[in-house]
Amino acid sequence: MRIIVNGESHDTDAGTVSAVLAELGLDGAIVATALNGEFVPKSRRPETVVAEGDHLDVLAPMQGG
Amino acid sequence: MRIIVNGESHDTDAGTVSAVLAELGLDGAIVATALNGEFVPKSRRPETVVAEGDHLDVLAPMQGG
Amino acid sequence: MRIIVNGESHDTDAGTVSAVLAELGLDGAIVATALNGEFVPKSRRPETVVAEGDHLDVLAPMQGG
Amino acid sequence: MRIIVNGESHDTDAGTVSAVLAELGLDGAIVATALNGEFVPKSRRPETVVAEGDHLDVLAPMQGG
Amino acid sequence: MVTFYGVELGSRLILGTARYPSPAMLVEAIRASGAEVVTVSLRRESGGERAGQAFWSLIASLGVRVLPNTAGCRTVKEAVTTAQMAREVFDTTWIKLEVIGEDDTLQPDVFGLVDAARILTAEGFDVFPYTTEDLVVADRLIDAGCRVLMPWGAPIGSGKGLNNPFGLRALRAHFPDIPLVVDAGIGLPSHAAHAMELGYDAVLLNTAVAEASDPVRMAAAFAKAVDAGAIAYAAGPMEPRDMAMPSTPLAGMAVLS
Amino acid sequence: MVTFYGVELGSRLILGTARYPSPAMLVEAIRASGAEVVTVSLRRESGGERAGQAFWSLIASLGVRVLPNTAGCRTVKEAVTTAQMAREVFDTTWIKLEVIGEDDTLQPDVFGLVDAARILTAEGFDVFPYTTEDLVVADRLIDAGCRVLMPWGAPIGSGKGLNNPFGLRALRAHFPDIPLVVDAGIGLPSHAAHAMELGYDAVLLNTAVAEASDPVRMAAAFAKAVDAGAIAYAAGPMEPRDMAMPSTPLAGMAVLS
Amino acid sequence: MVTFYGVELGSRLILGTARYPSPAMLVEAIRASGAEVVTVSLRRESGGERAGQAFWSLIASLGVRVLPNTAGCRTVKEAVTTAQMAREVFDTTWIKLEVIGEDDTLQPDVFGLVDAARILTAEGFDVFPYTTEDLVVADRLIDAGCRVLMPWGAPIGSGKGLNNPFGLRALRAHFPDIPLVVDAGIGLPSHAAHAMELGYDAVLLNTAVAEASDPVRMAAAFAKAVDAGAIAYAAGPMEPRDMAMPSTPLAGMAVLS
Amino acid sequence: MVTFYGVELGSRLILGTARYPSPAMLVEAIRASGAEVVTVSLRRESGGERAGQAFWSLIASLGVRVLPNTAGCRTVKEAVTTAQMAREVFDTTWIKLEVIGEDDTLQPDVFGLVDAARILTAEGFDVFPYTTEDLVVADRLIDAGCRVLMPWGAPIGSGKGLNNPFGLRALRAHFPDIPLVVDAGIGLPSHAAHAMELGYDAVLLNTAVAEASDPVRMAAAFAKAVDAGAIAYAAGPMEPRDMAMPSTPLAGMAVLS
Repeated sequence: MRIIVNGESHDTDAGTVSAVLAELGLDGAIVATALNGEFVPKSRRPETVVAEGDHLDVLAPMQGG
Repeated sequence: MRIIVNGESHDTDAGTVSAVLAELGLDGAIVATALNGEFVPKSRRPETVVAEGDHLDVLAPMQGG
Repeated sequence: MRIIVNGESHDTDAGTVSAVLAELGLDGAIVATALNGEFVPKSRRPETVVAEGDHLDVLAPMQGG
Repeated sequence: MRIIVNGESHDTDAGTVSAVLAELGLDGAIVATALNGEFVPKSRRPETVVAEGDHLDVLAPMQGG
Repeated sequence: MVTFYGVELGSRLILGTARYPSPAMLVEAIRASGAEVVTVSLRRESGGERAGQAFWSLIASLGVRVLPNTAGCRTVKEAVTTAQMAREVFDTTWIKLEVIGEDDTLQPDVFGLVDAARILTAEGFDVFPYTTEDLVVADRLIDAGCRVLMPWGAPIGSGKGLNNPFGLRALRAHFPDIPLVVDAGIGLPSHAAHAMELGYDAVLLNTAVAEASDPVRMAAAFAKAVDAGAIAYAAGPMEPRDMAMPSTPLAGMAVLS
Repeated sequence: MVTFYGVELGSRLILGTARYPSPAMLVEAIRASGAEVVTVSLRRESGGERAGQAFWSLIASLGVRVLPNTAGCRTVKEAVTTAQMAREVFDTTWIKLEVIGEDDTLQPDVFGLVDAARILTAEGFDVFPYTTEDLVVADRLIDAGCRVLMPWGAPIGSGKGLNNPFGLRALRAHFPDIPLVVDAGIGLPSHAAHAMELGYDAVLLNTAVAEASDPVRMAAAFAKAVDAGAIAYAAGPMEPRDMAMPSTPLAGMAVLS
Repeated sequence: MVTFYGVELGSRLILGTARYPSPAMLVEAIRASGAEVVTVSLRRESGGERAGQAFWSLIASLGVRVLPNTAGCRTVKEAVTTAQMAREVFDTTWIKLEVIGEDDTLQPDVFGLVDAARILTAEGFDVFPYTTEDLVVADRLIDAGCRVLMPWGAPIGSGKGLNNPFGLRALRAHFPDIPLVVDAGIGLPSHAAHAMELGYDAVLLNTAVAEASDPVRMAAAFAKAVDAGAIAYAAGPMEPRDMAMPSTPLAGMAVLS
Repeated sequence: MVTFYGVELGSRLILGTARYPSPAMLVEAIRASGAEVVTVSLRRESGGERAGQAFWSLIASLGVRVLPNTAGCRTVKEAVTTAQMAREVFDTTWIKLEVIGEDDTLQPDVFGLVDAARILTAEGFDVFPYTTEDLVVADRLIDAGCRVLMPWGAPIGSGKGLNNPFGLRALRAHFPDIPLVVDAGIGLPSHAAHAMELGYDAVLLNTAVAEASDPVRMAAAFAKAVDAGAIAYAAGPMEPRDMAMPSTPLAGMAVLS
């Protein structure tokens, strides 16, 4: 199915946020996730289902003022 | 009965806002009235009943910045 | 002979400041004169002799701040 | 005779700046001297004669901004 | 010429009516100021004094437009009720909306201000909000229906002038089409001229005139200063230069030494 | 009303005549400014152009008093000779004495200035020295016979306004009886009003008017600003307050909530 | 010593981590600043670059406390979700809350700010709100549970310093017991010292260090300036005087002329 | 590192020794300031008190260099004689040359200053003239042999800071190679930092430290502020911007709403 990851279209067979992260090679990474604008805590990523057209944001630490 | 007019206790037999103004000698005056914090338009003064303990404010034009 | 008028070399047969002004077509003009840095009043122009190499300044009114 | 030391009248038998300093108990002190407004270097105090009515200033280090 | 809620005015000075040495002085000052709009207020009237009646007949005789205020109101409800009463008494939809949030600086409560502005515009008032230079608050007030904004220059009655020219300049830049009035804090004509040079449409002041040694002459001074600033803004001021430039051309200078 | 060397003037604005887009614009600007005194200069005249003759007939037609300057002079001798020539050409004992000490800021050479002032007053000139806010220099100039002082606000043509209000205020305080004119650096009407609010007697400017997009309107703006500041100074401004004071009395406020 | 939400800090300088020429320069600048708290942000991570991972290991190695921001958020929801994500990633309850209301000046949206602050404090966050000098907004933020306030000095990245010292002073006077941090707009050490002399508890800056020609030395300069201002405030500065006083006693002066 | 007449100094702060609550406090303040040069004076000594002897042994014990002043002198002769006496007593060719021209503002008499400077340099003194920001006076002082200039920031003891930053900046720009010291008027560390950020080489102050509630801590504050400003000047500050720039890059921002 097609979802939007960090604003870009992404083809995936993964069913959960955790699985998508794994696909992205970010499973080990220090990141935070939000699905359709709602924060998804790390603990809930395995059980959080991703559906067609969902927007997933994967954010990591960055410089800031 | 006792009502509060412009913050001061006032004994009255008047039953309406109009009647109270007359008592105060302000019936002809250019004033605006509020009963218990609600504006009472001139047109509605005759029918607006004043009850024991009501707060009546009678305001007139004044210098302002 | 050669003199310097307003910073520029000038050939003249005139012997006085008045005569030089006449040559320049400025005899009637509203100007003030200085010879070698000294003010020459209008009244003294006829008797003020101009010599080879002298510097004559002829100034007129101008915009100023 | 009478001289003025630091603005105040002073009776003295001393004939030189050095002698006056000694009288004042300032011979050992770190001071500079001026007689009638002229600086008198330390080396010249013994030979510098004080006369009736002279003004002697004896200055020492002080706080300054 | 400035336009507030469809009303064209020749004078860009709005004058307050409080704190004058005498009613006569007030009248003279208003005349000297050339103001076409003066601010007024509402206060409790007692049958005995009837001070308000006397004041009102005085103002009514001047043929100026009045802008009633809600001075001293600290809540939305107070401000709204005061505005409703003012509309009846002064027979105008114009209201200078003050919702005071802090007693020392008398600064606006921008939260209450926006709420009250929304209610009053819905009731058909033409709201002149006394606000800060905050751009976001300005946006909210315009959303609420305000078509004039009156940011403060400095605290009411302080006479300090323009405490934040940068903020006032940014407000002007972001709202080129909304009439902007510097309200409060102005102490000297040069402050008023400065506000107008920033591109403001008008100035509202009271204490600087009323508490001058000679209020009438001071009113005249402010009238001139406001004109001066407005004309200068329209006339396109020179750009300041950091290094000096001779104002007298040096070409053709004599060499006299 | 200000008096320079016994001459009473109604206008407190002295206007320069340089740098205008056209002679016509210059004439209109002078008229709009209400100035009764304009500054002029002397430059080399060529028989061909005779530019000076044309300029002079223009100015002569306006019926204003002229204040010739010694602009660009860098030595006492240059300044003195220029003043002598100016007196003859313009038939006035008035001279705006400039002895420039530095090319970028065009600041006065206060040493040369005092020497030239002494020579010229001895020769019967009425000297208007372009000086700094230095109190000691002011003293020397007065000793030299100057009865007007013209401290700069900022470098000539910079339009920066008053770079040192403290110094200008101190100068006013120390010489209460000498006419003081802020000369140079003024860019906006609010600067001119500020100078007058400090108690100055007049303002001299040129570039701020001549280089405005619309010099004529800007001249009118400055006329109003100078009046405004002068009237305000006479009218006794309020004292600024650090903490706010309500301009609307709170006594008798309604309690509506 | 300043305390934010129960955490005592020796340094009163909070440093941003953005816009440095290189990561190495960033690390050196943080060390030179002596900052014990640095601000960080969250951005989208791609599997390829993993830029965030590298940055984070860099910061983690420094042993400084991080203050994550919600920079660029324009709505309450964005800010709240970003804060929630930041808490998980950075493992801290501290959040620098930015709700931007205007793109050019990047000024706070004080309405969204208060709402977001209320939500986040309810969720257990320690909120550091980026706000204005508005006293009423400050009241609302404190009601919402904020125990630190961070008013701007000037627009983010402008380097203009303190645009409204009067407002900042009033804020300090009205909230003597709340830690106050000037956040944004500071361009020079003298600006930072000035903020501290006003009685502020700390200063947060980024661009002034990151965009200096030599960020590391500039970081050291700000460290000293912040200390200087804080010490001066505690040491009780002299009162400025309008007229001069001799600093050298004149008693006992010689008379040598 | 700054060099005055061939003497390299690590500290850019010169401290006055007058007006301290006690000699002990003076000693501590000097130590806390890190100053390597302190100013001293000469006054009449009486055989009884011998106050000067005590003071001198105190200073001598600190191992700092002294800069004697001619404070209070109003004529060239007074200043020259005082300088001659100071050279003998303090055994130094350094002299802070003050020729005071006006009693209230204690401003320099620039005429007497230049004359005295010429005489003293001819006698082998290293003159540190207390002057104004006047560029032409600066030129004359350099012609007279001065290799350091000390323009005032504001009147001595006023604590007003820098009354004319434009003038001080121009002085720096025109004399890039002469050590410049802001002497007098500084009241707060931010003033001192500002002076150094303008590119000045050092700051001389007294009252701001001596009359602080805690002179010793204030001395430490100024030491840091002077360093901060000097380092910042060398580190190349950012250019201030009129419009705001985000300090956090927006690229890669999440869209969470």
